[in-house]
Amino acid sequence: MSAVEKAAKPKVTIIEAISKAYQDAFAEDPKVITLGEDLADPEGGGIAKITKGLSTSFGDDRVRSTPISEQAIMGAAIGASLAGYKPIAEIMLMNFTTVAMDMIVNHAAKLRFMSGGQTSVPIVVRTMTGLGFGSGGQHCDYLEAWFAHTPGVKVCTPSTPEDAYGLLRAAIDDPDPVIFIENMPTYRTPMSFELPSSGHRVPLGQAAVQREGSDVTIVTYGRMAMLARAAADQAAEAGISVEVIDLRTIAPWDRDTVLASARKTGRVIIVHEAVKQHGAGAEIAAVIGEELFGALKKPVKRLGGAYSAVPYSRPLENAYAPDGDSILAAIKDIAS
Amino acid sequence: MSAVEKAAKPKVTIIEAISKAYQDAFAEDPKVITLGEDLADPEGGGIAKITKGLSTSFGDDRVRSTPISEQAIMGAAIGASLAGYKPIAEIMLMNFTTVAMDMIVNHAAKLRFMSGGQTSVPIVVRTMTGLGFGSGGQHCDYLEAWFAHTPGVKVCTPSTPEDAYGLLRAAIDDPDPVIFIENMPTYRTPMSFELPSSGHRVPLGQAAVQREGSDVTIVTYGRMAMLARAAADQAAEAGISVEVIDLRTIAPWDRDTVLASARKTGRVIIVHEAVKQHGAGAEIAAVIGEELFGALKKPVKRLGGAYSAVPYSRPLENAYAPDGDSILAAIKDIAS
Amino acid sequence: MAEKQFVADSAVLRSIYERAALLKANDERARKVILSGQIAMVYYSYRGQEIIPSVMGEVLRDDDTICTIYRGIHDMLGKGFPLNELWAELIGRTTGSCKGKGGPMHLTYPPKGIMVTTGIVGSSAPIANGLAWAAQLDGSDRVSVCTFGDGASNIGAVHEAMNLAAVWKLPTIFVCQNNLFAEHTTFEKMTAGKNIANRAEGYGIPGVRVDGNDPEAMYSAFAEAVARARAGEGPTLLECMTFRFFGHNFGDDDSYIPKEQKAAAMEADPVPALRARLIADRIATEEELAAVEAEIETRIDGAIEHALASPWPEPDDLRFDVFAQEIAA
Amino acid sequence: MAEKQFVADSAVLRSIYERAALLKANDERARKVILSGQIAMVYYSYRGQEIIPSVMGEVLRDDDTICTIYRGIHDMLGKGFPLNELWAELIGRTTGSCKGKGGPMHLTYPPKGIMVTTGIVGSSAPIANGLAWAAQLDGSDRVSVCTFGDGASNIGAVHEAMNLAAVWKLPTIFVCQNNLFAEHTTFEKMTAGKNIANRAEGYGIPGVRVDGNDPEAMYSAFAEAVARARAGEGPTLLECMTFRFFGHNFGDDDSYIPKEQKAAAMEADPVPALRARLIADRIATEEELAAVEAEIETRIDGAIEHALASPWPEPDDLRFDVFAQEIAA
Ligand SMILES: Cc1ncc(C[n+]2csc(CCOP(=O)(O)OP(=O)(O)O)c2C)c(N)n1
Ligand SMILES: Cc1ncc(C[n+]2csc(CCOP(=O)(O)OP(=O)(O)O)c2C)c(N)n1
Ligand SMILES: [Mg+2]
Ligand SMILES: [Mg+2]
Repeated sequence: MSAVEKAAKPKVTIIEAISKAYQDAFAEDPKVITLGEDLADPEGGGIAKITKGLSTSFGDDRVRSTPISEQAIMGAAIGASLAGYKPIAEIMLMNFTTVAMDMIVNHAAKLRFMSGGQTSVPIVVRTMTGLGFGSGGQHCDYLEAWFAHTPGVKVCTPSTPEDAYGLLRAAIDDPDPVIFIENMPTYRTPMSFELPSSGHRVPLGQAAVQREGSDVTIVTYGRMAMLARAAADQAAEAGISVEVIDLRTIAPWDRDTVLASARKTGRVIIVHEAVKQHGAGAEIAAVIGEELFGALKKPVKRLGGAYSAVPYSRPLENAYAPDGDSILAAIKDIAS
Repeated sequence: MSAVEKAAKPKVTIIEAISKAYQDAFAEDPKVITLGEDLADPEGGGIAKITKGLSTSFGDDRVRSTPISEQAIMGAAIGASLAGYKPIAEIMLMNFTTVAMDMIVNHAAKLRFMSGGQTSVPIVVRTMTGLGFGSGGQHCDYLEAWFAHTPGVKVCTPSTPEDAYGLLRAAIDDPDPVIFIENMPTYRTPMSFELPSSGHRVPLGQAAVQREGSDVTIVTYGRMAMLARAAADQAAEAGISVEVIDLRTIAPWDRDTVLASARKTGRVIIVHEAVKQHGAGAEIAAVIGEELFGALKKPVKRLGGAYSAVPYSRPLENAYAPDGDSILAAIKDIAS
Repeated sequence: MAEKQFVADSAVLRSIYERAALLKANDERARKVILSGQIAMVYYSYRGQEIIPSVMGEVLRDDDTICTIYRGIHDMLGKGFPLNELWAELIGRTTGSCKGKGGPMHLTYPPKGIMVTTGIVGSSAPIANGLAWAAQLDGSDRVSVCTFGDGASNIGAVHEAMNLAAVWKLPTIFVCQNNLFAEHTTFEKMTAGKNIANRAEGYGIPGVRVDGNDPEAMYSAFAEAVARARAGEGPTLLECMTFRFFGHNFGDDDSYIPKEQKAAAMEADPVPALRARLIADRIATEEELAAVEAEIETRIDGAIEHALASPWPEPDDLRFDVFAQEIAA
Repeated sequence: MAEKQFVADSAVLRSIYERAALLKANDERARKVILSGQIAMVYYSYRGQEIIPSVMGEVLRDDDTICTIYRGIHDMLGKGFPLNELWAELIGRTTGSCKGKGGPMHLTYPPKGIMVTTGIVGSSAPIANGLAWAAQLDGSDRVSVCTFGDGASNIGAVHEAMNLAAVWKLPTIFVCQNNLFAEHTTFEKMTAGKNIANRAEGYGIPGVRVDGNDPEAMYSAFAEAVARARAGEGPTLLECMTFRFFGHNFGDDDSYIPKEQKAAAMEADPVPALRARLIADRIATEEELAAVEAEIETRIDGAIEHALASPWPEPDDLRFDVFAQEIAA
């Protein structure tokens, strides 16, 4: 168990933390509203039941189930935000953001700039994804690099219940559009956190050094951060001291924290589930290369999803993304 | 004038080469078809008149103007390709691909894989973009990095009439989906090329060393390749020998050619108009960092679009993307 | 074209039943093997919706194509997807039609015209138009069918596709299987307007709401749509009323479905109803149908056995089928 | 609600004319300064379509919002966009409403409810719904208008938006300005169905085709839609028939428009027609109107002068307005 996991007694999971963030935000700010497929209570409070109880507590006006119309969902969120509301739009799975890309990229991301700052779009796009359920090619993509390449939107994803709460609250508070990515396979991972207090925030753009170390730096986020923490524990047994940085916010990412650690260890591994080529790891590796030229002991290593659609069959799905073994192997390799 | 420009007498522009590629492909292969907004002759043969004459010569069945329905356009292209046709779908401007991302990314890119190779999607998505017309935030984006991050699609863009012809013909021949990006501002740039013969092909995945040099390598594509060639000429006057590599195909990109040149010069500048952060340059820089660790003389430099929406006002638009001056300055800086 | 022309005679009704029996048995088996833990997979039961695809399979030719959705195994079996390749794909083996790469949501079998199975709501429609365009270009009278749900009728892609099919007079048949729910949301809550069929008028094409559980009504409506399409008269939108008995997907807590509504629907289960009708009308005997059903069980047994005995793919297989050319190792 | 209720009386007609005269003069001036080379910009003339937004401006309040498109300066001027901020933005100066960052395709002016101008066909519609939802949440009777073209009616976003507005009973008014062309493609060629208004029925909302060049008909239809929306009775789709005189955008070779069609439309120019009517019906005198028009020219002169005298933005401005917080240099 890593330092992070050891901190407190088991109390809350990521999915509970997300629900709690909704509850608290709705209770504290009447401008917070939400919409998405099946979200309201007559529809069961969402496919993961994250918003269960919300429409009953806060009314049908603020919590709305929608038709299957992702463009209409995003448009409604954008429009309401222009009028001073703080909508959380759920685009159920990240692959379905492809249907709403015009709204997100050409509109949400740009309206502040194109209006010269007259309007702003303080929305959160909550979206789920995740490997491991055998759902195949159209339900498990990680598209954070697309959004990170889009000026005007921020992107974040948690790997602990505390961060899930704190990032979501910060995203809701933020005056600009934020893509909040949830890893379904981590929803119920047992972790030892107390229920965060309603004041808890994780500032966007701040990474967490979840484990300190001196030999190797791992830069990662989401489910991969969990695996990296475990791999770091294993590496410690082999005498390798690994620092694990969970970016938490992928755009804008925390260059200072990453560069400081990279400078210290001289060995960097970047890990994400998204396709390796042109993934967010490329930007991070490129910046490290620019900023720490000549200061690294080894070339930056990147681990990412395979260059294929997500496959269905179990052995293929298992081989698709980095796992504990491949992370540990990379640690041993770079430390050698 | 660079070596490339000097080769022949003025004969053909990029836009003419693209038109010619259409004409020849339609004449040679009855399976080649095309669809898009305003493409047929009653509608004037497209907004840039690239397909002018085509529907008259080859019939309304093969050349179809469409409603403004990018999802329907892409779907029709995909479906026809599943039945053995080779559709060229025009998504007028690259920003409008956002409306059709589901079709391109979840379907065109994945159907071969998800069907275990039973079906394939040999389509070309032709799309235009370009800064410099004062069209503001929603008409000039460069989104090649998104597609490069998508396994199953190839991405290419020409910077000479010969390549425009040869790449488009190769894209049409290709058994898989290809995004073919056209830079509107380069359509009519006077260049000295003969009309390519109908057999001319530029294999996808092969970069062109458009100018040899020994001090600095510039890796670029599209309009920026034109500027890089000119900047290289200017640098030569200052005694700096610059090698200009036009990738031509951005995914999959030609690692061998780039790495060989980078190894030779030890100094690499990557230039594209797309937003610098998480742009295609990040992947190239990351790979160079991995492969040529310790072998470079200077950190890789990346020049790209600013981190904002494309601005309207002329001085802002001028400042937005790299230009001849900023490329030359980067050359001088890295060579120093 | 007179609607009366398309009447399901006794032989057709019997054949529809035989298909429906296969579909029903296969769904029951799928839920059984998942429940028993023998096989793990994402599964969207279509139980209750069997008549629609059985009729489609009856009317369509092998060269007619279909684009369907995650809840589409009934459509595929109706169209002739072979059981061995189906089950092997469902459990991710190399002998599956997609070599295990696609899985239950992306089943494909071109020899029977099963061209696309999509997990993205509404996306079957625009692609079906392309197959229809190809038929026009080929000068063939084959038709292109897309199926989708009631929920899908509210997504942009379906609207765009219907308009394009109408202006291009494509031989596309839009089959909306209205099972009254989209995940947990009722049809009425998310779909404005009297019904979905009605939207066809906005595109100037025929739109028909039909009882999709009534084999004769369904046959008449679908055969007419196909005949129109084959004759070059363009697309039709069919809204086929039906119900899914077992919630959105396997494991779904279907408490959002009013108990009485579900009970009434199951009470009116269209497959046994058709069976009873065949016997009552002396179109088939109890013994004959029992024999058909027993043979179906045997075939399913064989397919599952074959699937389970088949090899798993290797990680290296990820390099193939991304492009025609393999990806470098 | 009885349609008769909404009648444009003399004062209203006169006010509509004054708006239309401003719109017409501004368009003429824009084309003139571009043609003369004095100002360079992307420009989508709306000449011929003035009555629609003049009526809208007449009926709407400042707190009612509008989402419009690249061809939308008429909509904005109708709604009260100030000329100085308009012209300065058109030529990219810091005194422009968007500080020169948006330009002609993205003009925005929230004080008059001009919230979004989009260059993406159809995208005004989904966003307008959000503004309408906010009105509902606020308990306000303000309405949300989106305008779009005939071509836009075929894109998915518009369909999704109309369905959502209908199921949520939003105070959204969908104003389709059917000018018979989308770029170079005729309305009939790309749009299936009898007309666009008709599609409303598929969503169970009122759909009205109206002569958008007839101020009285337009007023009656639009005012009724607004009244319905204010009363909580939900959305309306208006298809306003009109014509654009000068092709798709400035410099467009409009040879795809049949000469006679264009000539007839220009012959029926609705702005001078309304002017003549006001005089014939003694609602205004020639002198009064000439004075109004002269004053408009003076205001436009002043706005252009102000714009030309205003400073250009600096490259460093790119760091601002991406986020609320500035981007590091
Ligand atoms: C674009 C998109 N949005 C959301 C989903 C998630 N989703 C999967 S099935 C479904 C309900 C579809 O309902 P319907 O169209 O009625 O088909 P049914 O499942 O009832 O057969 C939803 C919302 C999706 N797959 N694609
Ligand atoms: C999604 C999208 N596709 C294509 C275009 C290119 N385009 C700009 S205007 C236009 C025609 C729109 O016609 P219509 O909706 O009738 O409006 P009008 O220009 O006639 O006012 C097209 C196709 C676009 N801007 N957005
Ligand atoms: Mg349904
Ligand atoms: Mg129009």
